This record gives sequence, structure tokens and C-alpha cells, in this order.
Amino acid sequence: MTLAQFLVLSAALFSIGIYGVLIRRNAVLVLLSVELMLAAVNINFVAFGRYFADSTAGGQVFALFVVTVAAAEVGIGLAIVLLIFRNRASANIDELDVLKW
Amino acid sequence: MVTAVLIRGTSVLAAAGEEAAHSDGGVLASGAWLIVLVPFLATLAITLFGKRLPRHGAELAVGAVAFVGLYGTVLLLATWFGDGIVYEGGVTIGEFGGFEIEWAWVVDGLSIMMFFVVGVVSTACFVYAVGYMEGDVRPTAFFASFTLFAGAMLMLVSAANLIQLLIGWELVGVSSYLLIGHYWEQKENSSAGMKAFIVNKIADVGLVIGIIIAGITVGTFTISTIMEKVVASDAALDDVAVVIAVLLFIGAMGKSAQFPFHVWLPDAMAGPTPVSALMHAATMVTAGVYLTARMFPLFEEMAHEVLTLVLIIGTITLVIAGLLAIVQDDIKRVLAYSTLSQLGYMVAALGAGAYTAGLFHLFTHAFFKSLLFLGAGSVIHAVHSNNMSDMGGLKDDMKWTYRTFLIGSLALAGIPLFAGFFSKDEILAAFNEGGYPVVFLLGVATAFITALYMTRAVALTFFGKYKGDGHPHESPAVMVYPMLGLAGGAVLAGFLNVPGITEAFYKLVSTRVVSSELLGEHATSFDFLALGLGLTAGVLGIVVGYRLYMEDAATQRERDRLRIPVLWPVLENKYYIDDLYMNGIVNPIKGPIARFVNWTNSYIIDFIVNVVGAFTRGLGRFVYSGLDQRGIDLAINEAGAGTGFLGSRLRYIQTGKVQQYAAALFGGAIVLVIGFWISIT
Amino acid sequence: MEWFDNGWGLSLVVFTPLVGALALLAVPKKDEETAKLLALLASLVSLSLAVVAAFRFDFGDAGALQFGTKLSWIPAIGSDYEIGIDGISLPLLVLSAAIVVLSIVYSWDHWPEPHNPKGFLILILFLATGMAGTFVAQDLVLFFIFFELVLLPMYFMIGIWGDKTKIKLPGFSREVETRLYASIKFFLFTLFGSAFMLLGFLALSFRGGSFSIPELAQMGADGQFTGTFAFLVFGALFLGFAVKVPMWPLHTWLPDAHTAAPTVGSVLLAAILLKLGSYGFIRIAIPILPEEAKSWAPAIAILAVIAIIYGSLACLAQTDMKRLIAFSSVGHMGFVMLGIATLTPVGITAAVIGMVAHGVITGMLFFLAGSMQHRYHTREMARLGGNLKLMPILGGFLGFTAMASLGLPGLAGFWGEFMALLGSYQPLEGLSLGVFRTAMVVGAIGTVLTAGYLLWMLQKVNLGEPKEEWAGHEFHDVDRYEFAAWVPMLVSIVAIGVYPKIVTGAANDAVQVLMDKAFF
Amino acid sequence: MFDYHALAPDFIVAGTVLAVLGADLFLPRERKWLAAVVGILGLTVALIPIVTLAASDDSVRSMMDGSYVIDDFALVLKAFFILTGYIVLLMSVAYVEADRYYQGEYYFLVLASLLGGMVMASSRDLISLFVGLELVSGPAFLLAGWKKADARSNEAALKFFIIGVLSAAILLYGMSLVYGMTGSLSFDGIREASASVAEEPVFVLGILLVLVGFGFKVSAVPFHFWAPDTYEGAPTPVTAYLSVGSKAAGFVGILLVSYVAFAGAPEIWGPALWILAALSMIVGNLIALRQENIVRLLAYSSIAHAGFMLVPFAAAALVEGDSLNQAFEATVTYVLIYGIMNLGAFAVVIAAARRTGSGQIRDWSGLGSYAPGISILLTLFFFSLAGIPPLAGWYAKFVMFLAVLQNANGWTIALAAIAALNAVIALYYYARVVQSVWMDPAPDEVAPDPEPSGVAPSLGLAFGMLAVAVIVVGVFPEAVGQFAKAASAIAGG
Amino acid sequence: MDLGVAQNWFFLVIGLVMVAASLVVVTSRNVMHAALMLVATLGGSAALFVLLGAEFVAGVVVLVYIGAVIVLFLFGVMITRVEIGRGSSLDHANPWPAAAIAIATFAVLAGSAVAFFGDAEVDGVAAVRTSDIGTSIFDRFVVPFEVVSFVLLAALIGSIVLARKDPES
Repeated sequence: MTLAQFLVLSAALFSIGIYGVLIRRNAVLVLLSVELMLAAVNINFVAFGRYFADSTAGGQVFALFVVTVAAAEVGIGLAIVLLIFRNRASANIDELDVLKW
Repeated sequence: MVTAVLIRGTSVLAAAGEEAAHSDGGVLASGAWLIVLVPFLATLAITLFGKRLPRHGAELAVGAVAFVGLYGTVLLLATWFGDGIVYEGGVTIGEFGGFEIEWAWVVDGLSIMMFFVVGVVSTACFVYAVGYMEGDVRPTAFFASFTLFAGAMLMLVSAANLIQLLIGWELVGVSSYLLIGHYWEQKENSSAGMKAFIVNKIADVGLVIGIIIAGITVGTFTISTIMEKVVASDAALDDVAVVIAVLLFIGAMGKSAQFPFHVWLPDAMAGPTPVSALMHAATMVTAGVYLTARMFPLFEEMAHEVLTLVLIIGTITLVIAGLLAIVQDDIKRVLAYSTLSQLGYMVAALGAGAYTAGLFHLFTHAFFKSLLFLGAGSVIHAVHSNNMSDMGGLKDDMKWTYRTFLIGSLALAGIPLFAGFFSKDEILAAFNEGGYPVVFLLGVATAFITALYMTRAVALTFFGKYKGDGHPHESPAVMVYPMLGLAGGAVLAGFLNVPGITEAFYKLVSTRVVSSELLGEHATSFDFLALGLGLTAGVLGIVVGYRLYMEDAATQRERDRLRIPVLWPVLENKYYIDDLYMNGIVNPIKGPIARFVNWTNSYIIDFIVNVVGAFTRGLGRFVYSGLDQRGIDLAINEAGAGTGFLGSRLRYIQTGKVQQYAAALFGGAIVLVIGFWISIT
Repeated sequence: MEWFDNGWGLSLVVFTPLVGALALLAVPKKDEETAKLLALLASLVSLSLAVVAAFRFDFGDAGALQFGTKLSWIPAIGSDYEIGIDGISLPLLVLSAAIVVLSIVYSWDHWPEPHNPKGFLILILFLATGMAGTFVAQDLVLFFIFFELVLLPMYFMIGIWGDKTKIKLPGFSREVETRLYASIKFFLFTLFGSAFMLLGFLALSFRGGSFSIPELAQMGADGQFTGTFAFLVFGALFLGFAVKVPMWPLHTWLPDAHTAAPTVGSVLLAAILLKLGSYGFIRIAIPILPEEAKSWAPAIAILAVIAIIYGSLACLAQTDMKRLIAFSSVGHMGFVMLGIATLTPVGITAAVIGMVAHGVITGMLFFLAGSMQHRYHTREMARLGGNLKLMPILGGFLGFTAMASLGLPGLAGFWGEFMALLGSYQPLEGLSLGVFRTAMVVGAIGTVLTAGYLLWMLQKVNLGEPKEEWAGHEFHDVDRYEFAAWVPMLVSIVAIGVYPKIVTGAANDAVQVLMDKAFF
Repeated sequence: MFDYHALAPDFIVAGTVLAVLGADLFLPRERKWLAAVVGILGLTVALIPIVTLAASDDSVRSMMDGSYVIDDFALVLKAFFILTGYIVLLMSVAYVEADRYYQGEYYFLVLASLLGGMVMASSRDLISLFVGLELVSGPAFLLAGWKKADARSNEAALKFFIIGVLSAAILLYGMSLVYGMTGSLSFDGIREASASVAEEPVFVLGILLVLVGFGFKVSAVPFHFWAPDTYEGAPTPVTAYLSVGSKAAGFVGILLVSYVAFAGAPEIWGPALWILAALSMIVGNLIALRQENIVRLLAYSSIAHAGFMLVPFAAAALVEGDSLNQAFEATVTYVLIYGIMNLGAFAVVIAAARRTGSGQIRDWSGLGSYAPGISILLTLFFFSLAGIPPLAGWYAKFVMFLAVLQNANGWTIALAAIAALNAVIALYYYARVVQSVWMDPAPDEVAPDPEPSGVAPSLGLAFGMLAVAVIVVGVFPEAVGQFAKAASAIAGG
Repeated sequence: MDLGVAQNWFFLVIGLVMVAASLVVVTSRNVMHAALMLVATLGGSAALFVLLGAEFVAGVVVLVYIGAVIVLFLFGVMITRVEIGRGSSLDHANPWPAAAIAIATFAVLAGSAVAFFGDAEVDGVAAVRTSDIGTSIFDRFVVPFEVVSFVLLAALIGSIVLARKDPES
């Protein structure tokens, strides 16, 4: 198994995540796409970890931390989305442009 | 008790004079700075306390000038009886780079003569002014600026270095502005003052640059050092000498109202008559002549060609001024143009190398011209109008004014026994000997014209019937006595330099450096040809004048009116068939030519000056609103507004849609990366 | 008085007004009398110390820095609190302290709209510190700080107490209040200049290794700063100082600032603020970059002469009296810069005396214009006229000062102009004679134009009959405070005119030393 | 293995965070502000070990084989964060209490975010840097949305969150690539390995993506779009914290990453930051010219200042070897002084907005006549931001220009000229506010002063400290200069 | 990648599944499908981790991500009552700019990776034992570990405050 395979795969996931973030109108789906991007990063880290097989397993530890932080982010994200939903009865983020110019 | 003081005073003065005559000036010369300082202190005193003094500060003014007159006379006598004083003193007041700037005064023949002239004539005019300015709206201001003028003139003539000369020069200019514009309620008077100042200032540009070049090439501004360099024919000075001479002469032309710069003098008559008498007859206008005289060695030794220029300018001025004088109706303008003409004589004399003759004429002219002005002043004072058409027949009402005015006119016309004869004759002699035939002839012709317009003036003012309203009466004593004094001067002044008998005048014009052979040129004996021609021209002028104006003076006004329409020559012939040849020659010259010259003068030269004024104002408007407001300022405002506009446009990239921000985030990252890759590979 | 000589004296001259200003903060706004007295006291102490410095000044050795000190201030960037004065900065220091005192005396009982004497006095005292500091600073950073310290007070003075009429501006659609436009324009212009000046200072400090002006001058004299580096640095310094002088293309802020500023504001602006720029040239630009100064000198001379002619012509087109005086400052500062451009002792001494003279004369003119505006409530010359009839003393002063302003010999204005022309006939060898001699001739012609517009202004304002609208109006002539403020200035105009050694005594030797060090 | 003295500051702040949470549990509703007092006390206590550490001789104490280090840089920055926290808490007390928000949790989140910053200051490897960054951002997202009822605050929070998370993702991707190229997570490891791979496109990609991640944090253009909306929407004390605290954390990140991790490849991050700096200054200043809302204006002003802070980086790229620390020192000085000025500016905004009841500049006209105290302070801080001596801002700009002109070449001179021009443009909008406050006429009916004594006591204390700091630093810049010089020892040489 | 080796087959299958699933996540009209497909993707990534010998991380991913995060999303979807089923378009009208950026990113990332790493083999070296991860977390990265706990705590409390319904006082 070559390292490049994993990197290409993670690049694909990352790009699809970006597409998802830019295209989706509903905030929750945007969060989904963000999770996708973070998953891609995890693949990268584990792949590089394995490639170097460094003693401190830096890659995998980093991946773990990314997972935990992602979980925290999702928590925060959903809290904010709920807040917006309660005030505007809709979670579409392209209607949110009161603050501009 | 007063007599005791007087005796005591004279004995002290005599002793000082005696001592000054022999030693090199002694205490008198070293104290000469008093001459300059006293008038200035008087000016300050008048401005500060004048209002509270009983006679509005006139006392201070007359006192100061009288002191200068007395001091000048003592110095004159000391030089006359001694062998000439040459003294220089000074105190340093500042240094700029290598140049020492000092307040310095020189006491030598030339300056003593000027002290005397300025002192005496000023005293006369000041005393006269006390009477003339009775009931004036602001006498204190008048006497303050009048004393300032006297002080400035004295500083100018006593200046030992070119900078102090320039300072005196400009102060004289400013005081003439103040005095001409004395009645500044009417706009024309203040414009006349302004015109005088600006024209002088334009000419002063030449003077300033001349002084700068001289100062730098010689290394110092002290005139005596410059003259030593001239005598030693210093090489550096030699190649700039012509430029300096021309520039200095330009300055002189401005002040002495020579040909192109003469436009301001006739308008200067707007000022009160004592002013015209002192400044625009005797002192201020002679400043230019004095400067040329003071720097004469430079002209003579190094810049000879410039002398011919001086001659030409002098001659032009003397001729056209004479012609203009004939046609004037305002008596003061007649005298103004007459002054211009006489100045032309002095300048031409200097131009012809006749140093002593020119200055002698200056000396005598000061007396009789100021006398004529005072006379005209007392007539105007009585008749309350300047124009001769409102005068006439004042012979018997104003006896003393008539007598003194007559003496003045005769002196001016150059009739023997009167001052004008001797000085003008010497100039004509100089023209003749100097080998300038054309100038000599023009000089004689102008002598004739001078006699003509003076007789016309006398006739129209004193003979015939009184044409104005009201009843003229003789001027008060305080005005008459100065006129009498000046009349005495007008008579006696001539005898100071009668060729062959009294040649002591050269002592009055010698300066430290002016070499003796220059002085020696004065005529040891009469040049009979010049004498003869000059005399006949003068007498002829009076006769013609008498014939034309005096005879039936009563009908004079109608005839004058008749003369004005274009048909004038035809009418004239019918009346005087027998004088055809003379009238045929003289009157056509007098009438159309004079009127043509007058027309050119007022419609071309004056016109140019006004146009230049208007043009600069227009240019100013263009520069200000065009270049400044709509040019640079607009550019800067546009820059400001532009950035603001840019800001307002850029504001709208903040659309408020978060996904567009995300797009910018990713887009930015990708562009950055691709950009760098391109730059690396 | 040993403490006086080693820096305390000068520091007190500079900082007493600041202490006064801070003390004023404590004084309640209502209690105007104490505020005024306190301000006067502070400025008087500063002036008296400056005069003491003048007397203790060793004129024999005017070239050396005296009363100096050097304390470490910001070691992080190697800048020290280095102060000291020589023959050039002494007269300017005394002038600045004196003008501040006179301004406070002048405004004793007539304050500009919105009535707030306390705030106004605080700003004047801040200005005093800024100005005195700039003349005393011998360290580039210190100079920069004081140079910019002056901006804030002047900005507020113009902005809050300025002229409230609305004007239509070329380039802007809507109307804007004069004072707002003028204050921000003044601030932006000067900041633009000083930002680039700062870059110049920094580049100098890199190459030279220190911020101290004497050291840099020494290095400059040894020719360490040459080539494009020197060109760029001089360009930056030129920009900074030219805006302040103001030199020709960068002058458009001056007329607006003067027309809008309250009387005392425009007096201080004209009398001293303009001198910071030209002083900067003499103190910093020329000694540190002599070779570069030589190559720039013709350009500066040409710009100076343009300023003279341009200023005079613009004056002829003015309808507002204060704006006319402002443009006349552009003209007069043109002469000062011409003097500096010659790079000769004569020229630069002429510039120093020209600065002092212009300070006193134009300051006086602005005082007079302010008083007339206070009485007539207008500055339109068309509506004024016959002032000598209505207020003879004030009219007399105006006439006298106008005469001094047109460079009448015997008064202060003459020496600056004449000696500048004298200098420009024979500039430093190596400078093109053609440019400088034409500059001299054009400058001389400029004096005629100056005389022209000043007399024209006098005729329109002072002479003639007063207009009918003032017929019934009762005018009170010069009052006590105005007299107290003006007499010293008039006396100094005559004194400098009659005895220029007052200024050149100190300045001439200092300039001589400066020039010898820089060019030989 | 654990050097407790070294970790003392972090422990104490962590303790305070928990203490505040605990206190909030037991405090009744109306005395909730006591939680803030606990927080403030905690921070003050935390300052003590910093002083002792600074005083102690051995300057560098590293743990976990170099991934967590307490050196001068860390100490200076930790002190800065603690003081910022101190001021923000003071500013928040009055603000938060007035609107009866969830006070306890609010202080807890602020302190948590501060702790994140402190961790970043000492972290010397990618993981702790990332986690520290997340600890700074997490609470910040929440705080931005704290005014639950206000739709604008929700919107601000969402925008801030989404852009925040996305840039975190980019940062992570960058870090993974850097890890992939150098095989090490610690900065020293990266620096050694980077020598060999300096020119590789992937390494360049990694560095740039990391910079983009931090670019969001310091709101450099074109990653700044979130800032104006979030600053305007969020409660003002939070905005103050965002513009100073979290921005400083971002700069800590950039400083560490550029000068320590990628010290071997300055020719990559130098030009990149040159572009960011130029764009931020120009766009930030231009848009600020026409802003009506004061907070939005300060948002763009802080973007512009981010540009000014990035300027020295561009110069650093052209300097090999030792004198790298001159540029480092310039940025640290600018960050410290900017912190003081901006906190002061926001404190004034809070006071003025409360006094006039609006955030529009037009409504503040004539404030000088009826609220002179606030107006004087406003003038002080705004002109300090504009960089006018004798206020602190001049020294920040001075040092920035000093660093840029260190070695004048075409690029740095151009940047210096842009910076000079922008300083002039910047002055315009600061002066516009001051002009509206002092020179425009006061409205006819002036609202009564809601605050009995003019300004809430806590806000007054904050004002006092900041105003004194601005003037003292302005007159004696050495106060900040020496700390910055010490901190720059890390950069090189 | 030569297909001779069994692992590559596994990789190929898992990779295709993951890409397909993620495409559905971002394009499907039905929110539920999107959420479930995300589960598939994450599951695939866990499988990859196992392939790479990082079993512990795989376990964590399955537990944390799939177990907790996706469930959270489902709750989120239900609470925000997103219209399920046809009709409503969940995307912006114009997808092209977004697609362009995505493709560009992919090109840059994948291209550079392939260019640099070429055929560097991954499994040539012994896998990392889980105990190493343990020691490493509690020895070298103990500070980040503590800090992460604070992140979680802050997120927890903050989310509760924001999400909960205020008593209408």
C-alpha cells in the first residue's frame, strides 16, 4: 500500500467536504460536511504516523485529539444552530445576512 | 535774554565751524549722525505725542528741520572757507556671512551740499506747511510722515554704504507714498500714492540687484572701498561694472522720474503742495541724480558707454517734459513737468560728464523750483482750485506771492542775475564743449520752451481778469516769509559758481575719491556761444509768451478755447499775419506737437502702467482660482474623495453571507498556494 | 546656576507649559480667572527661563551646543533624551516662548466661540511645549515626537473654535463647515509629510547607527551617506519639512487652516509652526546630507521662487483678508527657503532672521486681522473700508505692519529678503549660477508683487470712506490687552530692523560653524 | 519531571477557571458578579509566579522534551493574556450584569479562553499549539452568541463558528502535511528536517495552509470576512476580547510557527505574509473610512492593525540568520501596545454607547460637551490608535517601520510606503470620530446619564489603568520595549 | 499500487465506498440519507485505520464519531425539523463556484501528494502498538490531554447555556 493512496483519498474527502460546506443551505448539513473534512485529516495523520512509525506515535495521538476536538466543535455548532432555529424558525444560513457592509 | 542765548549760540557755532574747517571735520563731522537721527526722533515724538501738542506736532517738525538746516549751513560755511571735509564714521549692527552691516555716515563736499539744500528747503517748506496745513483733517500724521521724509532723505545722502543708501531710498519712497496719499478719502489720491510707490519699487529692483552685484564682487558695501577699487581699476569689478552702472541708473531713473519711469510724478501732485514743493521739486527727485553723482567715478572710469545712455535718457526727458508743461491747465502739473524737464537737464549734464554743472543746477533748481511750488501753493490756498482757468489777475491782490513767483520764473527761465541762468548756462556750455551738438540745440530749444510755459503760467495766473469766484487774498505771513527766503536763495545761489569769479562750488561736490581733474572741468570762463544762445532763447520765450498770453489777457480764455478745436492754425494766421513766420513755426510746434506728446503720454505710457497693474490682478485671479483652487486643491480633494469612494465601494464585498466568506477563505488559500508554486518553479 | 547649564534649564523651558496645562486640568471650568492666571504664569516662567538662557548663552562659541544634556530614554531602539541649543535655535526658542505669552495676554478677555477658556489655554500650553521641544531636541526620535506633538492641539484649536461658515469645495458634492475641512486637511497633510520624514529618520539611524543629530551630522560631513540611499532619505526628509514650511505644491493646507483657525490659533500657526519645517532643513537635512543637499539645492531654489511669485499672485485674487495674509506667508517663506537653498552662511543667516521676522510680522498681521474680524464680524475686504477713519490706532498698526511685511528697510522684514537675494547671487560653489541668479531676479520682482498686494489690501481696507453699513456702528479702538500683546511685537519689529545683530549675533557664527562642518 | 514552579501560572489560572464555575453554583442571582471577583483575584494571584519565574536565573525551562517550554517569550505573553483577561473581566462586570445574562458561565468561558492562549504561548509542538488554539476559539464561538435573544448575536456566533471550524480544518490539513514532510511534531524537529525539504511544493503547501489557519485568527484579509459581522453582533466586551485576546493568540501562533518552526524557510512565509499585510492594511483602512457603526469601524481598524503587525514579517524573510529577532521584537511590541490601545478603545465604546444609547458615530455628536470625561479618554485612545505621539501608538508604528527598513530592498521599501500611506488614511476615520465627539453640535435633548457616577466603578478602574498605560508607554516606551526585546530572544541568534 | 497485494483490494473497496458515501452526504435531498451516509464514510475510515494498524484509533472513531456525533446530528436534524423527503432543495441554486473550488483543492492536494510521495510504501514498517499510544499520551502529550479536557468542559457548559430554553422571566 503506497502512502499516496491514502493522501489522494483524504484529499478527495476534504474536497467533497468543502463542496458540501459551500453548497448546503441548512446549517446542520454544513456541520456534517465539516465532520467529513476532519475525517479526511484523520486519515492523513494516521497514514503519515504509520509511514514514519515514530516512537511517540505522534500521528495517531494527533488523530485522537482531532476526534475529541471535533466532538466538542459539533456540540458547540449544534448549540448555536439550535439557538438560531429557536429565534428564526429556520436553520437556513443564507437567510442570515442582517450583519453586512 | 533771548539775544544772549543767540549770541552765545552763534559764537559756539562759529568756533566749531572754525575748528571743523581746518581739522578734518572735527567734532562737527563726527557728530554728523545727529543730522540723521534728530528727524527720526522727531517723527517718533510726533507720532506718539503729536496729538496732544498745541500745533499738532508741527513745532517738533520745524524744530528738527531747522536744526538740520543750521547744522548744514555751518558745515557749508566750514567747507567754503576751509579746504573741504572728508569724514566717515559708522557702528556695526549685524553681520551676515562675511558681510558687515553698519549704520555709517559720510561727511564730504557732496553730502554737505545736500545737507544744506535739504535742511534749508525743508525748513522753508515746513514753516510754509504750518500755515498751509491750517485746519487740515490730520496734521499730526502729515508732519510725522513729512519729518520721516526729511530723516530718510538725510540718511540717503549721508549713507556711507550702499545698504544704508538703499534703506534711505526705500524710506523716502514710503514717506512719499504716505504724503501723496495724505487725503486718502478719495480713491484717486491713494491710487496716486500707490502708483508712485509701485513704480519706484519696480525701479528699485534694478537698484537692489545692482547693489548686490557690487557688494559681492567688491566684498563690502562701503562706497569708499568700492571707489578705491574703481580707481585701482580692479579686474573683477571691471567686467561687471557696466551691469552695475546700468542697474544703478535704472534705480536712479525711478526715483528721479526719468523717461520711462516718469509717469508717477504728475499724479504725485495729488499730495498737499508743501509736499510737492519739498519732495517733488527739491529733494526726493534729486536722489537719483545724487546716486549717479555719488557713484560717478564708476560711471566715468569703468562704464563710459552707460554715460551716453544717461545722456540720451536725460535729453529725452528734458524735451518731452518741457513740451508737456506747455499744455497743462493745472498749475502744479505745469511745475511738475517743469521739474521733470530740469531733472532731465541735470541727468543729461552728468551724462555729458559735466559733474559739477549737473550738481550746481541741482543746487540752484532746488531753491527756485520749491519757491515756485510754494507760490503756486499760496495761490491755490487762496483760490481753492489748482486750475489756472479759475485764476488770473491776482497781481495786485497777492503782491508778495506775485513778486516771489516772478523771481522764481525768471530764475527758471535762466535770466541773468538769477540762479537759473548760471547753472543752466553751465550745462549748455558743457553740452557744447562736450561735443554733443544735437543735445546742445535741444537744450537751447527747451530753454526757450521753459521760458514760454513759465510766462504762460505767470500770465494766466497773475495777469488778466480774475476768472474764479470768491475773493482771493494774500497768504498769511507764515507762508510768505519762507517764499521770501527761498527767493533770496534763488537769486544768490547762482553766484556761488560764477565761472571765473567764484569757483568754490567744486569744494561742495568733491568726495574722497572723485579725482580733481573730474572736478576741474567746470568752466573757468563763460562759454559765450552757449551763454548767448541760452540767453536769447530765454528772452525770446518770454517775449513770445507775453505776445501770446499777456496782451489781452482778459480775452485770453476765449482765445484759448478757440485754439483748442482742430482748425486752430487757420484762425491764428488771420490775426497775426505779420508774425506769420514765428507763429507759423512756433505755434504749430507748440500746439499739435505738445498735444500729441501729451496724448501719447497719457494714453500710451500711462495706459501701459495701468494695463500692467490690471494684468497682474487678472493673473492673480487666474493663478488663485485656476491653478490653486481648481488645480492643486481639486487634485487633493479628489484624492480624498476618491479614497472615500473606494472605501464605500469596497464596503459591499462584505455581503453578510457566511458561505461566501467560506468561499473566500478556501479560494484565498488555493490562490495563495498556486501563486507560490508558480513563483517557486 | 550650574544646574541650568547641564540640561535642566532647557527642559524647564520646554516642560513648564506642559506642567501648567496639567495643573489647569484641575482648575474648575467656571473659575476662568485662575485658569488664565495659571496659564500666564506657566508661559511667563518658560519665557523668562528662555531669556535667562539667552543671556547666559556664550555668543563667542555660538556654534557649539549649549545647555545640552544626554539621558538614556528608549534603550530598546537606542534613542536618548538629548537636548541642546546653538545660535540657530536660540532666537527661535525665545520667539516661540514670547509669542505664546503674548497670545495668552491677547486673548485675556475675548475668547473665540464656544466659550471655553480653560480648554483653549490647555491647548495653547500643549502647543508651547511641542514648539519649544522641537527647537531644543537634538535626537531624531525626540525631534519627531515634538514635531508631531504640535499636531493635536492645533487640530482641536481649528476644529472646535474654528470658523463655522459653510463653504462649497471643488471636488466635493455637499457643503462642509470650513473648520472641519480645514482641521482634518491640516492634520492629514502634516501627518503625510511626517510619516515619510519618519522613514527618512529610521533609514538614517540604520546607516548611522544612532539617532543623535550631532553624531549623524559628523558622519554626514565625513560623507558616509551617499548614492541613492542619500537621495531617498533626503527625499523623505524634504517631503516632511516641505509640507510644514509650506513649499509650493504642498501649501494648499495653509490658506484653509489660517482662514478657519481662531485668531490666536493662526498667530501661533503662522509665527512658529511654519518655522519647524525650515528649522528642520537647517538642523537636520543639510548638515547630515550635505552632498545631497547640494544636488537638491537648485530644485529647492526654483520651488522657493515659484512660491514667492505664486503666493503674491494668489494674494491679488483674494477677497478674504485672513486668506490674503495666509498666502503672503507662502510668499515670505519662499524667501526663507531661497536663503536656505543657497547653502551659504549669508543665505542661511538670512533664513534665520527671515524666520524670526516673519514670525513677528505675520503674527502681528493675524492679531490685527483677528481683532478686525472681532469688531466687524466679517473678513470680506469688499465690505471693509475706511478703517483708519473708524479705528485710527488699529488702522495705524495695520499700515505699519503691512509696511514691515512688504520688506520695508529699517524694519524686520527687509533683512531676510535682501540677504536671501544677496546669498542667491553667489551660492555655494558647485551650484549652478544660472538657476540662482535667475532666482534672485525673480525674487526681486517678487518683492514688487508683495508690495503691490499689500498696498492694494491697505487701500481696500484702511483707506477710503467707511461703507454705509458701518455708519451708525460704534467701534472701540485697541483695548488694554491688545495693546499689551502688540506693543512688544511692534517694538521687536523695529528693533530687529534697526539692529539685526539681535538675531544674527547668535545665528551667524552658528551657521558659519554648521556650513564649515558640512561643506568644507 | 514536573517543574511545578514553571507550570504555576497555568495551574493557577486553571484553578481559577474551576473556582469561578464553582462559585457560580453557589451564588444567588443578584450577587452573580462575585464570580467575576473570584476570577479577578485568581488572575492577580497568577501574576505572582510569573514575576518569580522572570526573576529566576535559568531563562528556559522546557518539559516533555521540549514540547512545552516556559521562556521569556512565554512569560511575556502569559502576563499579557492575564492582564487582558483582567481588563476584559472588569469591562464585562457592568455590561453583563446590566443585561442579566448567564454571568457565571460567561466569566468561566472567558477565563477558559485565556487559559488556551497561555497554553499556546508555551507550546512548542503542533498538537499543543492546535489544542491551545481550539481552547481559545471554542469558548469564543460561544461567547459571541451570548446575547441569546438578539438575532444579530446569533448570526455573529454562527458566522464566527463556521469560518472558525473551516479554518481549523485547513490548519489541521496543513499541519498534517508538515508532519508528513518532516516526520516530527515538535518545532525543533520540524526546523531541522525542513532544511532538506525547504523547496518541496508539499512543504510549501503545508506551511501556507497553516498560515491560512492562523490568518483567520488574526483576521488578515482575505480571511477577515467574519470579523466585522462578529465584532458587531457579539456583546462589546466579547468583541474587545476577540479583537485583543484571540487576535494575540493568533499572532502567538504565527510568531511561533514562522520564527521557530519554519525558521529554515523564511522565503516562503515572508512573501506570503507580505501579501497578507499589504492587503489587510489597504482593505482594512479603506473600508473603515465610510463606516457608520463605531464597533464595525473598530473591526476594520483592528483588521488594518493586523496588517501593520504582519509588516515586520515581510522584512524578516530577507534577513538571514541572527538579526531575525529585530522583526520578531517589532511584532511583539506592536501586539502588546495594540492590546492596551484597543482594550481602551472598546472600554470607551462601552461607556459611550451606554451614555448615548447608540453605536452610530452620528449619535455621539457633541458628546464632549455633556460627557467630557469619556470624550477625553476617547480622544486619548483613538489618537493613540492613529499613532500620534505622545500616545503609545507612535512607538508601535515606529518600531514596525524600524523593523521593515532594517534592510531596505525594493519590497520592504514598498511595504513601508504602503504602511506610511495607510497610517495617514487611518488617521482620517479616527479623527472623524473625535471630530463628531468634540466638534459637532450636541443634540438638543440629551438623555439622562443612566450611570449615577458617569461610569460604572469597574469600567472606571479599567479606564484608569489603560489611560495611564497609554500615556506612560507613549512617553517612556521602554516599559514595553524591554519586554519585547527579552521575548525576541527565542527568534534566533 | 499493484493489485497483487490483498490489502490493496481492501483499500480499493473501502475507498470507493467512502467516496461514494461522502458524495451522497453532500448531494442528497434527504437529510436522513446524508446523516446515514456520513456513518458509512466514517465506518470506512475506521476500516482504513485498521488496515494501517491503528486499531485503537479505529475503535475510538467508531465509538466517538459514529456512536455519539452522528446521533447528535440526528437529534439536531429532528429538532430543527428540516423537511424530509422530496421537493425542498437543500442546496444553493448555482453549484458551480463551489464545485470549482472543491475540484481545485483536490487537484492541488492530491497532485502534490502524488508528485512528492510517489510510490513510498506504507506497510514496510512494523505497526505502532496501542501501548505506545498510551505511554505517549500520558508522557509527552499530557498537557494537550489536560487542555482538551478543558475544551470539552467549556464546550459542554457553553452549549448547555446556549441551547437551553430560558425560563420566560
